[in-house]
Amino acid sequence: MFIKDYISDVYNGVTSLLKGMRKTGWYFVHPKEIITEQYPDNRATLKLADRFKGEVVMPHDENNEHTCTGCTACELACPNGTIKVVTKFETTPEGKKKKAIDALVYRLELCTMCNLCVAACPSDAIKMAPTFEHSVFDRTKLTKILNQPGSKIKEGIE
Amino acid sequence: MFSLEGLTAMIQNWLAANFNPTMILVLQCVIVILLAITLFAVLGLVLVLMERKVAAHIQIRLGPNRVGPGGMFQTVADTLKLIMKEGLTPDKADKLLFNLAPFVVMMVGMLLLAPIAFAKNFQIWDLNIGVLYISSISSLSVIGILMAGWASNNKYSLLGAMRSGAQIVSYELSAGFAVLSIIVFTGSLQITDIINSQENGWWLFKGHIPAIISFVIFIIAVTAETNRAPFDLAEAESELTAGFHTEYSGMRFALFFLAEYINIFIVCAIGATLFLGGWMPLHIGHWEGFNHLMDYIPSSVWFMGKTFFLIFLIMWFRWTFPRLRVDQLLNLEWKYLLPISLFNLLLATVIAIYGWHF
Amino acid sequence: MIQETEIIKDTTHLGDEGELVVNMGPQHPATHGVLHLVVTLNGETIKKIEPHLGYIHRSIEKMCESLTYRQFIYVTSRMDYLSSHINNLGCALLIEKGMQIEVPERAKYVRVILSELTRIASHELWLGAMAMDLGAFTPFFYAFREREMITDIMEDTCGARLTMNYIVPGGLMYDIHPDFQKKVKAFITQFKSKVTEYEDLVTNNVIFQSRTKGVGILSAEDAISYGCTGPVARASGVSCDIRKLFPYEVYDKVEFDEVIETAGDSFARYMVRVKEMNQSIRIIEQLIDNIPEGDFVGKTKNVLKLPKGEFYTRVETARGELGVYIVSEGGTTPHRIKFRSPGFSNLSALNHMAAGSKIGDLMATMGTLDLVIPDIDR
Amino acid sequence: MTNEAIKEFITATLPSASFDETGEWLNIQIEPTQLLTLAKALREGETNMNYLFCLTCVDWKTHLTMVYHFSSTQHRNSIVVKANLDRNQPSIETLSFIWRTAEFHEREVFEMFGVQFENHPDLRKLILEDEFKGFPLRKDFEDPINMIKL
Repeated sequence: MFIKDYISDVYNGVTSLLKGMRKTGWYFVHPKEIITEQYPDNRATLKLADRFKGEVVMPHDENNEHTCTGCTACELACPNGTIKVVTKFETTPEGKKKKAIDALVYRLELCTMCNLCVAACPSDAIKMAPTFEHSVFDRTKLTKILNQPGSKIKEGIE
Repeated sequence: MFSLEGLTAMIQNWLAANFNPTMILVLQCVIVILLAITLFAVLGLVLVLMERKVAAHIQIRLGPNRVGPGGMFQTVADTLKLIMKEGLTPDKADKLLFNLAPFVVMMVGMLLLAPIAFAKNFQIWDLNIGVLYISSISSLSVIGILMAGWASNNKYSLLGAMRSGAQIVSYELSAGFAVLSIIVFTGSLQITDIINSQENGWWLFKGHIPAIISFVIFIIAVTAETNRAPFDLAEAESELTAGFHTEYSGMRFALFFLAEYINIFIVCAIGATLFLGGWMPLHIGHWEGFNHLMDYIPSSVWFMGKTFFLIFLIMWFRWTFPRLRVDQLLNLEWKYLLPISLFNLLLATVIAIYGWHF
Repeated sequence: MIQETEIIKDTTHLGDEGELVVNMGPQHPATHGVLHLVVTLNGETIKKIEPHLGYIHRSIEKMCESLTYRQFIYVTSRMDYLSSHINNLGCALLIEKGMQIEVPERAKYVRVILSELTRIASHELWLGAMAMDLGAFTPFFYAFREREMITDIMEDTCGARLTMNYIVPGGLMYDIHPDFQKKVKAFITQFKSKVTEYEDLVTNNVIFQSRTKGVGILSAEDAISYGCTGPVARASGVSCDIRKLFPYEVYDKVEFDEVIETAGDSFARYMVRVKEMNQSIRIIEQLIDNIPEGDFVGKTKNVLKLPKGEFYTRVETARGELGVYIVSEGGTTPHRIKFRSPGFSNLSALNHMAAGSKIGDLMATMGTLDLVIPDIDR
Repeated sequence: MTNEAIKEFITATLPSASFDETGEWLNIQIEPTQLLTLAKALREGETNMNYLFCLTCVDWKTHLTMVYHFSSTQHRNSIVVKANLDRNQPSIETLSFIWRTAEFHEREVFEMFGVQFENHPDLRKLILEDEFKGFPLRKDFEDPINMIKL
């Protein structure tokens, strides 16, 4: 009885090991199963999901116009103080004073990509862009001003 | 037909024609040493790359593929990096032993090269107790590992070294018994005799069940002796960080790393010699045509092919199995492998006495 | 003034005669993070394990006291980063409970599906990491291949792979991706075809079984006393699945079994998690075709103010019961917030489970506890 | 077990305990000195509260409140026990002998709020470094370097 158990122990053990080896061996001879992505080489084909939260950007149209009213909703919504809205007062041709943004300062190094600012924005002025190659050699380069120089607010956005 | 035999004869003739006997001996030694060191370097580069590629393909990855075509020069780059790194010696370490240990481990590998027949009549030293020499020298490697573990003044290293000591000493036994069952068939300890006895078939096929069992035991035992997974308890990455070579860096670490691969090569070469006929081509009974065809393949290719097949097998183990626990490791040896190999030796002896083998 | 507590410092004492005190971590391959264990050894045998925590303590509880109820949810993703979605869900549920916000059915369905996907992803990572702790490197890559499909689904729908922040009080941040159902189904097919691989490589492997069976045994009484939850407690035969006991969202509408093993050893914990993955697949299969149409977010006020009082929610993360306890004074920020993290309680049982076993067993025990250090430290 | 039954049971052991049922679960307010008596009764009595699932402390600026969440794996009902502590000399009996999980949670509360747990087997800092001064989760804790005010 003891001998029988002993032999069946050895047999079961060895077969279980061989099963595992068959599996790994199968993968060894099937190079098609390889899933490695050769990252810097596949930049052309690499496409991230549209919704990927990479950084906050402010879309501008062809007339260099954005839709940010400078309401600071994003600044209030941000948990980390990533966004700072600097406003100024512009005089419209009619002579009315109007609040507009001077600069929307965005500090990428503080951002956690939580999307709360985008959700809070009433005029869809900012959105998340699917970029991810953010590394720079100088930390100050991570502080960005989102509105382009000379840009102004689109007509009809209050 | 390309043959290393002709090459050695040519060098021998040239030396005999130009120098006196003492000088010939000195020059021969120099040539052998140079060849051995070159072999070490090349083997290290090739085997490390092979391991990484095998691992990668098993793990559905590509493996090194940046340096050179297909990552061919990856290990060269690694070696350069290791040479340039600073070799740190920990405070309060036993400096002498700490520095000596990697060389002891390397030296064992070098000594073991002596009796291995790389091709037909291509051998450093065909001594008449070849197998005995191998098994006695190979057990010396434990000294180097113990030295490294003790001298590092690190608790992980010490634990690793102690594990390794227990492991190598126990697995020497079953490796020895596995070898012994082939010695029983051949009746000689000389490597040349053992290879020549396999002219009409390898011992793995000729020796019936005992040869197969002892082959399996041999492979398990040498995997354990070279501290390879699933028996890599001396290093046991997830338990002891890096085991006995935790404190080593730079070139000293590289020597340990190299020694590991050299040891694998050597034990696989011994396995190939004993069980798979060394450089002897595959001969099947009386199939004259087939045997002639096989003879056409150079003997060195046969030897390397068999050795690398065994190396691949050991790598395959490593990337498939989990690691054993230290008490299970010793249980496996003393409760399973040793009784089986003792019984197997008895069986082999009976078969050899009655001449039942082919 | 408060008297500073005298801390007894005993740095010279490094174990008794014949004892070896080893610092495992904070940098150690098996602790999967910065866990520091002071292990007292006698040869290979462990006599005592003493965890030292706090290497990545960010004081999330203090941080949340200054964040509004909308803002603090994202911080909880960083606690147990492997089940960040479920953490977010726990916080959102609490706010919804406290403010009586109606959540649309569609949001509930999607939340549950994503929770279960998160659970599978977490268990896949654990499976690979645990096999790696025991020295088998290969299953890690196979497990990650399936996990990658889940993270791709997350990326499509939530916009991030690990710290999603997809849940807002009242529903979801935005609607699911049009390809969501198709991709989830593709994942289910792939997962089912690859399950046998884990069986061949890990579950049935004789070395793996001998390494885990009878190792790190935790009895049912001890599991309850130590506050263990999740797969750790269920492997000891304690029924503690919050999804079954106190169903939230749509867990009361789906059929699934609470996986319970009785052995209480590492292998039982392993089996519980592997079977749980199958149960999660079962839940997803029931829900994926029936996601109702409609809004993905309910009507909420712009500024959330939790009424004065105390609130507690419990959700089942991949590691066990996550309790969120908020004391509110009626303002926009919580007065006190406490996260009862599953890993913290599970870790406290480690000394009890591993003392007396070998160093190798510690890896099996620790591996099956499935510790995520940020979850413990918070 | 209904809340009424638990109330009756607790009143039998501890007549001075006051109850509050406005929240999700039954709240029991007790004096810190009575904690051990109540805890033992809850654990060993018919309530069989064998699972302490949350142990924490709340700083009310005037006093500290220890909050214990108990549950029973048999009856599946939960209760909350609260005890107010003096803010200058906070001290309460440990529960780590009854529920083992309390050991770690109490150590956490000890370093975060400075509550002394009497008879605790190993009351040392668990998360913070040994030299750390102050109790971070108290409301008046200030750290000019690491705390950033937005």
